[in-house]
Amino acid sequence: MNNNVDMSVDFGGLKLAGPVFTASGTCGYADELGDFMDLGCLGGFITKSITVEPRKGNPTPRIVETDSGMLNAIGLANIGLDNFIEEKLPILGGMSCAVFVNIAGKSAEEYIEVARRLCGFEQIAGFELNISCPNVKKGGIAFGTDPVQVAEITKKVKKAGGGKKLMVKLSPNVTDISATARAAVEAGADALSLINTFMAMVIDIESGKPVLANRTGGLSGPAIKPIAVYMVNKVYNEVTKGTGVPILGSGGIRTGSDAVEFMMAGASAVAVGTASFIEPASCEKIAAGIEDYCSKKGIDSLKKLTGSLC
Amino acid sequence: MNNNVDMSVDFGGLKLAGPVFTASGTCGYADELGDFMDLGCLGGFITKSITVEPRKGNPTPRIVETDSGMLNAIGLANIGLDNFIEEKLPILGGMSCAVFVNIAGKSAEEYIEVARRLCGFEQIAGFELNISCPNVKKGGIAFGTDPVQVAEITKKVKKAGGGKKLMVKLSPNVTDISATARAAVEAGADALSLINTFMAMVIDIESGKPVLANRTGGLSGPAIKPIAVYMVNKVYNEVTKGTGVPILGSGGIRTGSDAVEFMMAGASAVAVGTASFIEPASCEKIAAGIEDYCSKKGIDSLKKLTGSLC
Amino acid sequence: MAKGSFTATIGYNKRIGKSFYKIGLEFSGASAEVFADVKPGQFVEIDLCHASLPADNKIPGELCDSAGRNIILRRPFSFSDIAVEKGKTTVEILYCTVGPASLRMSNLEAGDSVSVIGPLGNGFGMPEGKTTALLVLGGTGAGPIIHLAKQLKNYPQIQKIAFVGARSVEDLPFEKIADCIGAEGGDYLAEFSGTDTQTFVSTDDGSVGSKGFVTDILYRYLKQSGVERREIMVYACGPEPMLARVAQIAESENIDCQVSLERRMACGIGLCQSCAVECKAGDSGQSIYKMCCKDGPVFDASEVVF
Amino acid sequence: MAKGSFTATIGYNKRIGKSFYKIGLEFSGASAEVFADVKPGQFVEIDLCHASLPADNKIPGELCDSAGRNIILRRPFSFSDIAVEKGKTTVEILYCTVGPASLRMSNLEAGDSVSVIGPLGNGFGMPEGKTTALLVLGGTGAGPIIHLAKQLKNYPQIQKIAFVGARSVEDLPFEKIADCIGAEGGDYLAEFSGTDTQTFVSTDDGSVGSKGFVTDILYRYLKQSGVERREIMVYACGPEPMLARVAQIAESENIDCQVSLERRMACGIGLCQSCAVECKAGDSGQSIYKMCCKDGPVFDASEVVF
Ligand SMILES: Cc1cc2nc3c(=O)[nH]c(=O)nc-3n(C[C@H](O)[C@H](O)[C@H](O)COP(=O)(O)OP(=O)(O)OC[C@H]3O[C@@H](n4cnc5c(N)ncnc54)[C@H](O)[C@@H]3O)c2cc1C
Ligand SMILES: Cc1cc2nc3c(=O)[nH]c(=O)nc-3n(C[C@H](O)[C@H](O)[C@H](O)COP(=O)(O)OP(=O)(O)OC[C@H]3O[C@@H](n4cnc5c(N)ncnc54)[C@H](O)[C@@H]3O)c2cc1C
Ligand SMILES: Cc1cc2nc3c(=O)[nH]c(=O)nc-3n(C[C@H](O)[C@H](O)[C@H](O)COP(=O)(O)O)c2cc1C
Ligand SMILES: Cc1cc2nc3c(=O)[nH]c(=O)nc-3n(C[C@H](O)[C@H](O)[C@H](O)COP(=O)(O)O)c2cc1C
Ligand code: FES
Ligand code: FES
Repeated sequence: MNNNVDMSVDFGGLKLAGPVFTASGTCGYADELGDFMDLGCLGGFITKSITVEPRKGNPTPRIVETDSGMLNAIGLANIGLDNFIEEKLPILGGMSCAVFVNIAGKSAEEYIEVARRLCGFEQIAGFELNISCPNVKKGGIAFGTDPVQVAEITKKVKKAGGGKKLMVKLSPNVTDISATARAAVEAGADALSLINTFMAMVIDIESGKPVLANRTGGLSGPAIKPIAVYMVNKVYNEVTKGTGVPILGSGGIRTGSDAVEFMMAGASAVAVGTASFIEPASCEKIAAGIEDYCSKKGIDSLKKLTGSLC
Repeated sequence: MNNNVDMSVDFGGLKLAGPVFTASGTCGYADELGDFMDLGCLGGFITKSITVEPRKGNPTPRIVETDSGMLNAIGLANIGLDNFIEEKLPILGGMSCAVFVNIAGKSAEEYIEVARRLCGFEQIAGFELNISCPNVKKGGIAFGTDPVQVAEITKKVKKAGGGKKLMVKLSPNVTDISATARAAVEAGADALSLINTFMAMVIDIESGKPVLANRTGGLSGPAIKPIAVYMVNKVYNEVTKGTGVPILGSGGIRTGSDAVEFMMAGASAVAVGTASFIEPASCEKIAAGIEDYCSKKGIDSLKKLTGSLC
Repeated sequence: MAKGSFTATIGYNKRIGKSFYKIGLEFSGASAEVFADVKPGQFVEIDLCHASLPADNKIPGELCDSAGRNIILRRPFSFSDIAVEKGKTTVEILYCTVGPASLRMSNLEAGDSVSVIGPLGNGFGMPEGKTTALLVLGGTGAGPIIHLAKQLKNYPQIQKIAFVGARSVEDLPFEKIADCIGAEGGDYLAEFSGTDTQTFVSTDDGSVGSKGFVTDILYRYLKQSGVERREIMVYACGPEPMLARVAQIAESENIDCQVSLERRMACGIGLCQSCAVECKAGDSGQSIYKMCCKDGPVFDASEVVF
Repeated sequence: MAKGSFTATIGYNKRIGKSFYKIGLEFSGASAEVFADVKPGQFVEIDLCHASLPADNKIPGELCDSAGRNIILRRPFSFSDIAVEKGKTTVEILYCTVGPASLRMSNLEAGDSVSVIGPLGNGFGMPEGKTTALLVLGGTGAGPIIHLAKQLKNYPQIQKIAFVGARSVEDLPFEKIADCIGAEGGDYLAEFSGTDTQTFVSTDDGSVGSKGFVTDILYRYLKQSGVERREIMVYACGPEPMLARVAQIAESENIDCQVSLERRMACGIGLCQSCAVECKAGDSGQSIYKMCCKDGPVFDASEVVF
């Protein structure tokens, strides 16, 4: 550890101990990761998407690997709001970092219900609004591609969520991500999270069928990184710069250098998903990498890194 | 060669000797490839984008490699219409496959001008309309994301192009690629070509600047393949199936198996770009791979492969 | 026995058939202890992303296209044997080259090192209170079953019989086969020698052993066997259709049965929920998904929805 | 000498400094003939995508993050030497580990094979009609210049002087340096011995040779030299700022000068237009882009816009 770099992040008014988050749906409930790294390295932890009712998720196969990436169609499998409150909230209470609960649903009402029921719990710092999941038939991505709907649902959940921070997770499957970003910010989002996965498909040519039982899935991993960096930079320049609304950047981050790229492009913090599957200590290594970089470059605070791209 | 597979393709009324095209901007003027393979393996050859005036293209660096992909920002460098007619058309006349001239421009008038001037040449089978190039400031991608503009330019160029086949190349940087596909088909496109590259960026964290002189570039290569397969399948199901309008599928095709995936998804033929850089004989190997696959599976005609996904 | 992320050194890596190999992973220091008491059916996740591909002319034609895929995920492999010395534990994996990762694995040489996460999963339960253990295996399902057979030497009073199936003789992942098959009282397979296990072999094409499915010889055996059903434990590992049939036989005969399942796994440690196994939710007629990597890979056959 | 796609066998691959290596690529059969008469400055495109990375602990810290990138493109490398035997041609490449491909290259072993496209590019023009050849090199620019020095043995009547620059002594890509530097009449570098080439070394930090830029010693040499300017040919290879300064000196002194340029190349054979070099379009004051891979990599210094 280098003591000369201030690794804390002001995340839309929330003080984080560090810039690295676990990405939704990729880190269980943190307990599994404890065997591989010190969870104290995390700035934030984002849960798997929670819906009002428990969801079994999609049949198997749910994943398939592609060149430098993977498709997933888990289908928002989760234990449902009641079980979450009973079984998982207590575990999350023990975490030292900011906990965000990722919310998904089939209708605006469902999103609101989850936010309303959870807003009283202290151990929750905020919500991440998943309006960009490509793996559910109804809802999900439909909300995420239309700026009008993005604004509407953001407003409603913000209101239902009491004083909790609201982060809106944007879909990259759009013509202009600045349009949905702007809609969310103007509707009161405290932070933006980008990007979610790309709609994609892999075909098994032996059987002539899609590999995934769900037919399509969301592409994540290093393959999408350059598109994600571009989108973060675009939204930073066109929407958030100067507003104080932070961006949580994600999409293929595997190393400290990758994270620095996202921060230069405009992210205040980064989320790590697929990389944790390959190396369960990724978050810790990435945090250390960012610190190393700053220390070598004489950057004493992460604020100076965000948006520093010339 | 297996004589039991009919490798010819009915491509919107054009009879092709095989299903493999070179993708625009990735195979020079074919002469370079002749050192590495028998050009007779090609079903079609697509030229680099041609504009009315010569274009120098972007400053260097113009490319950067990413995980399983690459970004390019060549900037439509080309010798211009006059020089093309004088120097390159004679070479292309010697080719046995169908030659498509890829057209780009800053305004509808420029596209029309190129089509008008070239429509009299016998050695040209058709045009590929590049309304999806992410590397030019004006025009290009702007035309490609708005269905109304897509329809308009398709109509105009179709009219200007005499009897030549018109293939419209779609941008993947859209919320719903079926919308632009439908616009092109309804406006009279004889074929669709998808996909072009994704807007993307790579940052050099040592210098804090984008690697590419143009800042952003288009992502191609195996990294994008699963998104491309998804988009081809979507357009096939939602737009072209039953219309007789063929799809030229591309995006990360490297092997015969990749090509079969695209054809099952709905492509009648495939274009090979980035793979030719790695292996200049890619087109030949891919064509042989498709034939092998068909022969093993007892598929006697490529028509049966197109859209055969269960 | 806490799981973790470790570096293993390749002790050996030898080809034992058309596309089968045995690789020895050596662990020393703290990891030697961690791996000293792995159970049959448990597995490791190996990072093969930065290993080299075999030379083009050594890649089987049907794998050429997929071989070049740039992989990013680890791969799960279970054990076929274990040797514990002082300060050093060697686990053996029996594997088959089927794609980019296993091809890279086949190109590793003694002395190379790989990153390994493990030991993972639950492993087979021991046949406590049983008199007979029936081992059913197909293809690369051989690994964990061979490991199990070796472990069952600790139960000398139990009768052990292995039923080994494959499409054809060359799909049998054993070092010595053809010349010793068909001896009195069953077939002989080197891997089961010394484990006091009788073996019966079947191949779909009859190229060795009896012709037909391995589940057919299991079924015939049970039909003529007088052993009390509740004294038998069936262990099975292999292709899912084979496991489904074994589970069906076990259910109809009222025999306890454990099956080891495979799923595409992104993480192997419970992070991603990619390895869903559909299981019966009590007697409700409904089903839930359990995770193959954490709740399995060994499941009680009666709980799995095949 | 038609270019093509060939398989080369690694003859040797040895480390010669902090991060420099020399690798020998052996060609036999038809390819031996193709490569028998390569010119200094020409290059090959090597496919290193499926070679293995060195073990983690052998990767320099600053390359750890980029090392894991899944590469898909070939890499261009020029030659530092060539040896022609009957039926076998060995070309040598002097290279530096700077990223994922060169790290993989450093892990190749004798007997491994790689796919190679070449020979590519134009190469240096010979100093016909000259009396003096000045060779200027920085960093890995050493390779083609060493190759050139060896070729210039065919011009015994010409005086050859090499100016060698680097940031520091450990950035000099030579096998024997420190103990022999500073001998009478210039510095001694093993690679230039036997080529009848006098050498002068400079380092930015003065750790060996004279302190300063290599272009300073070139400039000083020219200032005190009485050789007719039109009898001199300057050859330069190295970092672009060094080449720009060399070009400037050559222009101001009215000396013929050839520079070998590097660009990021996707194909190396003229397909992609990625390797643009800005060149003067006659005297119009305008510029055009030439392609480094086809029109170069060696350019007349006077035509390049630096
Ligand atoms: C718990 C567990 C234990 C295993 N133990 C062994 C073992 O001891 N020996 C052995 O040879 N293999 C074992 N496997 C299978 C092994 O993990 C795969 O063969 C390997 O991942 C293939 O990787 P690849 O890149 O070579 O091929 P890929 O290209 O990944 O796969 C090749 C083919 O196999 C299929 N496939 C890949 N992974 C799986 C999977 N997990 N389940 C079902 N189908 C799959 C794919 O559909 C594809 O057609 C085990 C799998 C699991 C889940
Ligand atoms: C004609 C030609 C001949 C060459 N000959 C040699 C040689 O003899 N020996 C040798 O060591 N190297 C040579 N190079 C450079 C060599 O190609 C690169 O070092 C190699 O591609 C690096 O690959 P990598 O994956 O290890 O690193 P990368 O990650 O690809 O690159 C590492 C760093 O080098 C920079 N870089 C990469 N390629 C280039 C390039 N072409 N031009 C400028 N900067 C680049 C990148 O910006 C990056 O910062 C030559 C290049 C060319 C164009
Ligand atoms: C297996 C898997 C499950 C995921 N589940 C969710 C989810 O439940 N909710 C959500 O908002 N995003 C989910 N995501 C998306 C990730 O949070 C992340 O946005 C995306 O994977 C890009 O980051 P990466 O490339 O680092 O993985 C999931 C991703 C993966 C790979
Ligand atoms: C270096 C390069 C140059 C390209 N130039 C053009 C072009 O001039 N016009 C065009 O329509 N597409 C151009 N493309 C896009 C390709 O034709 C193709 O659509 C895309 O690269 C996806 O296919 P691939 O992954 O097989 O490369 C270019 C792509 C590359 C990599
Ligand atoms: S493989 Fe990730 S949860 Fe089982
Ligand atoms: S590298 Fe492709 S044209 Fe030069």
